[in-house]
Amino acid sequence: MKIVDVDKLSDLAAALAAKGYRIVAPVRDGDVVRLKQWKRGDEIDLDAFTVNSVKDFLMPASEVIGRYALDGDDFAPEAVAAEAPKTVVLGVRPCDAAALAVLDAVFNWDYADAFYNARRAATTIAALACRQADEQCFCTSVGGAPDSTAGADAILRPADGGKRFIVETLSEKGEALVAAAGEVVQEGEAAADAVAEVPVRFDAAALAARLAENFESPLWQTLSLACLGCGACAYACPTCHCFDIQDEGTRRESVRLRNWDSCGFGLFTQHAGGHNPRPDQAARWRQRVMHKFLYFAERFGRLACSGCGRCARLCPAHVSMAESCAALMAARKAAKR
Amino acid sequence: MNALETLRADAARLLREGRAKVVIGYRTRGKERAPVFITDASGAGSLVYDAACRQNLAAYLRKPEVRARRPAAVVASPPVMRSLVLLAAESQIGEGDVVVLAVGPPGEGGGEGVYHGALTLAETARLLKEKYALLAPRPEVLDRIKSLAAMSAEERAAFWSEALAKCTRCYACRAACPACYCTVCIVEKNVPQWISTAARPHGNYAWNLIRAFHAAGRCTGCEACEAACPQGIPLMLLNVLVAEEAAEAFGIKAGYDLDAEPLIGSWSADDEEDFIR
Amino acid sequence: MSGNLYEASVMRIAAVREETPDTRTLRLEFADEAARAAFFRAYRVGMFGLYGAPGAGECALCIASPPTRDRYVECTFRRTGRVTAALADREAEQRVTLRGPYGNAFPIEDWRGRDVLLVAGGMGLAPLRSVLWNLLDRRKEFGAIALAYGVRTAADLVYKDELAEWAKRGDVKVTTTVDPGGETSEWRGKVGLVPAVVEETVPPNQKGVAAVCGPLVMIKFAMPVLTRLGFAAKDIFTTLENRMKCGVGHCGRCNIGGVYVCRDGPVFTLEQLRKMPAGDL
Amino acid sequence: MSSQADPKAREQAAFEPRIVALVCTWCTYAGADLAGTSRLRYAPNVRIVKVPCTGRIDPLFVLKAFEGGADGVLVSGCHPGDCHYTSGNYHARRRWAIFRRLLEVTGIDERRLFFSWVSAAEGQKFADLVNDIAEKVRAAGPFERTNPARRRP
Repeated sequence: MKIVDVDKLSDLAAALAAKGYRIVAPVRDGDVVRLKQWKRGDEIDLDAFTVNSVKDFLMPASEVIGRYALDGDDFAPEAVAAEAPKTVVLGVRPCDAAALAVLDAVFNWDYADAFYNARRAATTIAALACRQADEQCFCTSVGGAPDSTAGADAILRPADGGKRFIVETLSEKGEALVAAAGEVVQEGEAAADAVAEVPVRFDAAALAARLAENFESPLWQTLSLACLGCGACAYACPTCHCFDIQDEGTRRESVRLRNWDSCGFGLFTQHAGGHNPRPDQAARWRQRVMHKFLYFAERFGRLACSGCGRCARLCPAHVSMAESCAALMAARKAAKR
Repeated sequence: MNALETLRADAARLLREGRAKVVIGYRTRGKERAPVFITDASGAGSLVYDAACRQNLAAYLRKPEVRARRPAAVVASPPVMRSLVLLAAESQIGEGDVVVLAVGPPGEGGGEGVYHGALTLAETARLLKEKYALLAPRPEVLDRIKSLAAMSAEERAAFWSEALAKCTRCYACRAACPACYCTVCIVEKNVPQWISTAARPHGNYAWNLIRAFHAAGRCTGCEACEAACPQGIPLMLLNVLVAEEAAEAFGIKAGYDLDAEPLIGSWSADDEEDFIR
Repeated sequence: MSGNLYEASVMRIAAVREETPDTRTLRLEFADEAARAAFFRAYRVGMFGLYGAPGAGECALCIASPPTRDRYVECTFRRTGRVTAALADREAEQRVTLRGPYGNAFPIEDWRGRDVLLVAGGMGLAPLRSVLWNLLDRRKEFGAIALAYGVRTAADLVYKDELAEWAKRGDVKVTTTVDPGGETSEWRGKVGLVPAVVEETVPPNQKGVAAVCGPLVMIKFAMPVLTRLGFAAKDIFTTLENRMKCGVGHCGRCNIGGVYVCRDGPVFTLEQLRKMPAGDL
Repeated sequence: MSSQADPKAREQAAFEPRIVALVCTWCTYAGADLAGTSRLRYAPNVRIVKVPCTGRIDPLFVLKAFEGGADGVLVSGCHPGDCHYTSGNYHARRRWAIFRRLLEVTGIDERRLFFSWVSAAEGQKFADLVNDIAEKVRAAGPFERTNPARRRP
């Protein structure tokens, strides 16, 4: 088997960088750990949960999708190409890797998004099986697992009590990656560590059925009372893909930008005429839950949630998707009795 | 009864007697302290208060769903009390809309904390002036501001370039802040679009600076925005900088006086002008 | 790899018509013949477009001209926000952009041989005008055609010349109405809300199809009237306009329940509408 | 290294500062007008934006100027007590006392940001002020492209 020592992570990154990969890895940044472009000297931290997901590198928070030279009211379109450097993302949690299938489906739903696809094609996902989970993790409730290989091109499995990783390739991209790593990845033997235990918080299939009949439930008011209506959950979410398109620039040049947006914001659905189909936070929270567990599943045959728990971890009001789902299930039981 | 038990008993009594339609407090969820909205006296036992309670619950008073449930009783530490006094001074809430379940800062009075009772806004303002007049920003924040001041302009620009590059424009800071109660925020106005909504440097800069400016003389130092920021941006550096200027140059400390005039929006003929030629 | 789906066609404004003080119709011609041909290969009546004024942005609007008039595209809009203001500020010979056509269409091929009732309110005439011209351009294929059109006040009428032209033709029955209080001394049409006027003027036992477009509240009140007049739920159509950005199902904001207005719509039958959660409309 | 070869030095030598002056119509604009009609010479680097009153100058205006690449910004209006609207300049004064701290801490300091009172009679003061500001901004150099306030293409 192929193994890499835990203290060789920086060497691994350096070896891949030397082969032309842009390296993205979890790096400590003040009080948080984030996936960011690795540079020599950055210490890779594979233990903490990153505040951002791999989404940031496939569908960035803001990107140019159009460009126009302006001259008074007149304009001349200019060609825009996606920036898609050959990239490897190291240490992607299985939940984040699994979430890529959601983005793949949306951005190729009959209309192919050239920007997303170019980056996706140029990106190799080197996943990391989880040895630890926290109380917000719920991948096992949505069909995932802490050692799932879904969406990954290669996976690192912690071994020998965290001293090294077993490297398993899962695709051609993964094989190319290991080949590029050269001697840092070696043949050897190691005993895989136990993977994290993530308790199942709810039954997703039962939840979908429950949601289908509870659009009008008063629970939405209760569950959304704490929600303050920001976009922290959606922006941290590896599957949330809603966006806004805005033009901005000077009198001479304008760029058309695709910016992240969130169904939690009141303006998200506000019509030009003043009507808002989702006038309160209850309607917005309902949309968020419904979209992830019912609407998306109906349309694309998979859940739009990978159970990473970032939404709950980062919510300023401690609203938890898993808690909401569990509450919806509990309410059904109560109603039956 | 200890402080927490008294707080719970008061919350239950307010609900029972109809003096509050909802009690907004904190509950335990694992290591976290999540907000809880209690409408039945039997639920008061879930209330907790400790150092892990970082959210400013006064922010909920702008939510239409919560406004519909007034009078609301709010568990409030001194910075939150200041937010409530600020909201009253700015006519966002009135006496009778809110019952203040006033708790001392975590750790005050030994391990179990101090509970000052269910207070009116006037009593809250009095308590703040009598007992918590000297609330100050954390020394670490003041130290970092000092070290920024010692840097060159280029170094300061570089510091904020890096810090603000992390902003994703999720507006968690705005959502967590009780003073951010505008129904339409300046960043949402697009004719003209003054502040770019894109998570790119100049828009992030304008957004964060203008938010700090709009909180000038209004920020009560609760740190909820910084705690809310998923990206760990040191927002309190900007807020404290402004608050210190407001205090030193104009003698204004937000959230102590129910009749306070706003810092921006009032003036005096003697205001400093040594920077004007 | 395919191209950038956000690349839009450049359109020349061939003509501008002031409908009301704040509503305009732009006639747009393709700068590129291949783009024109591709557009009209795809375009069926009911689909929408994303009209753009670079520097201000794009907005989703219906296509107010029919596929039978395949040299140009028309759009009618009220000056409301940043993009519509920028579009409204442009004059003939200046340029804008267009993406599309997107969405589904009215199944007018299935309407052949049947009577058609169009019910429009205010700006809602724009998509139905497109339908009406499409039917009139192929007049022999359809049964009796009627249009009931209501506006708040007489000053809010759009397509005034065309309303007169249709009234004169004799092969389409046109009824106009204004909300009570909206009439002027010269007003010759009805006075009353559109649903009431439809109930009063359309005979019962309808076997044809109806298409309704206008403010949500008008749609809501028109539906039971049409049902009472005998139209089947699968034969009552409407076209919805939710807030949209991308037009192709990616941006995620036009959902009503699990329905994507941009992909599953904008044209829906009453039968489909009934299955949507009312609280999301 | 000769100054010819050093691109930074070359840029500095060719550098003509762009300064945005946000002025009130009643005092400073009239003062600038007087400077002009009096044929006083002053640096041509200033672009004047006239507003009804300094009280109308939102900090966003200043950010917009820097965003667009201004190398310096001047805010100027009526002397205290002279405001056409009684108190607009008093409101402005307080606003700037606070906002300049935020600009300062983010790297835009008194080398690029200026405040003044110039009355309708002070044509000479306006000319001298602009000349002085132009020199200061020239010394500060081009507004750094890396500054977070500045729009990137």
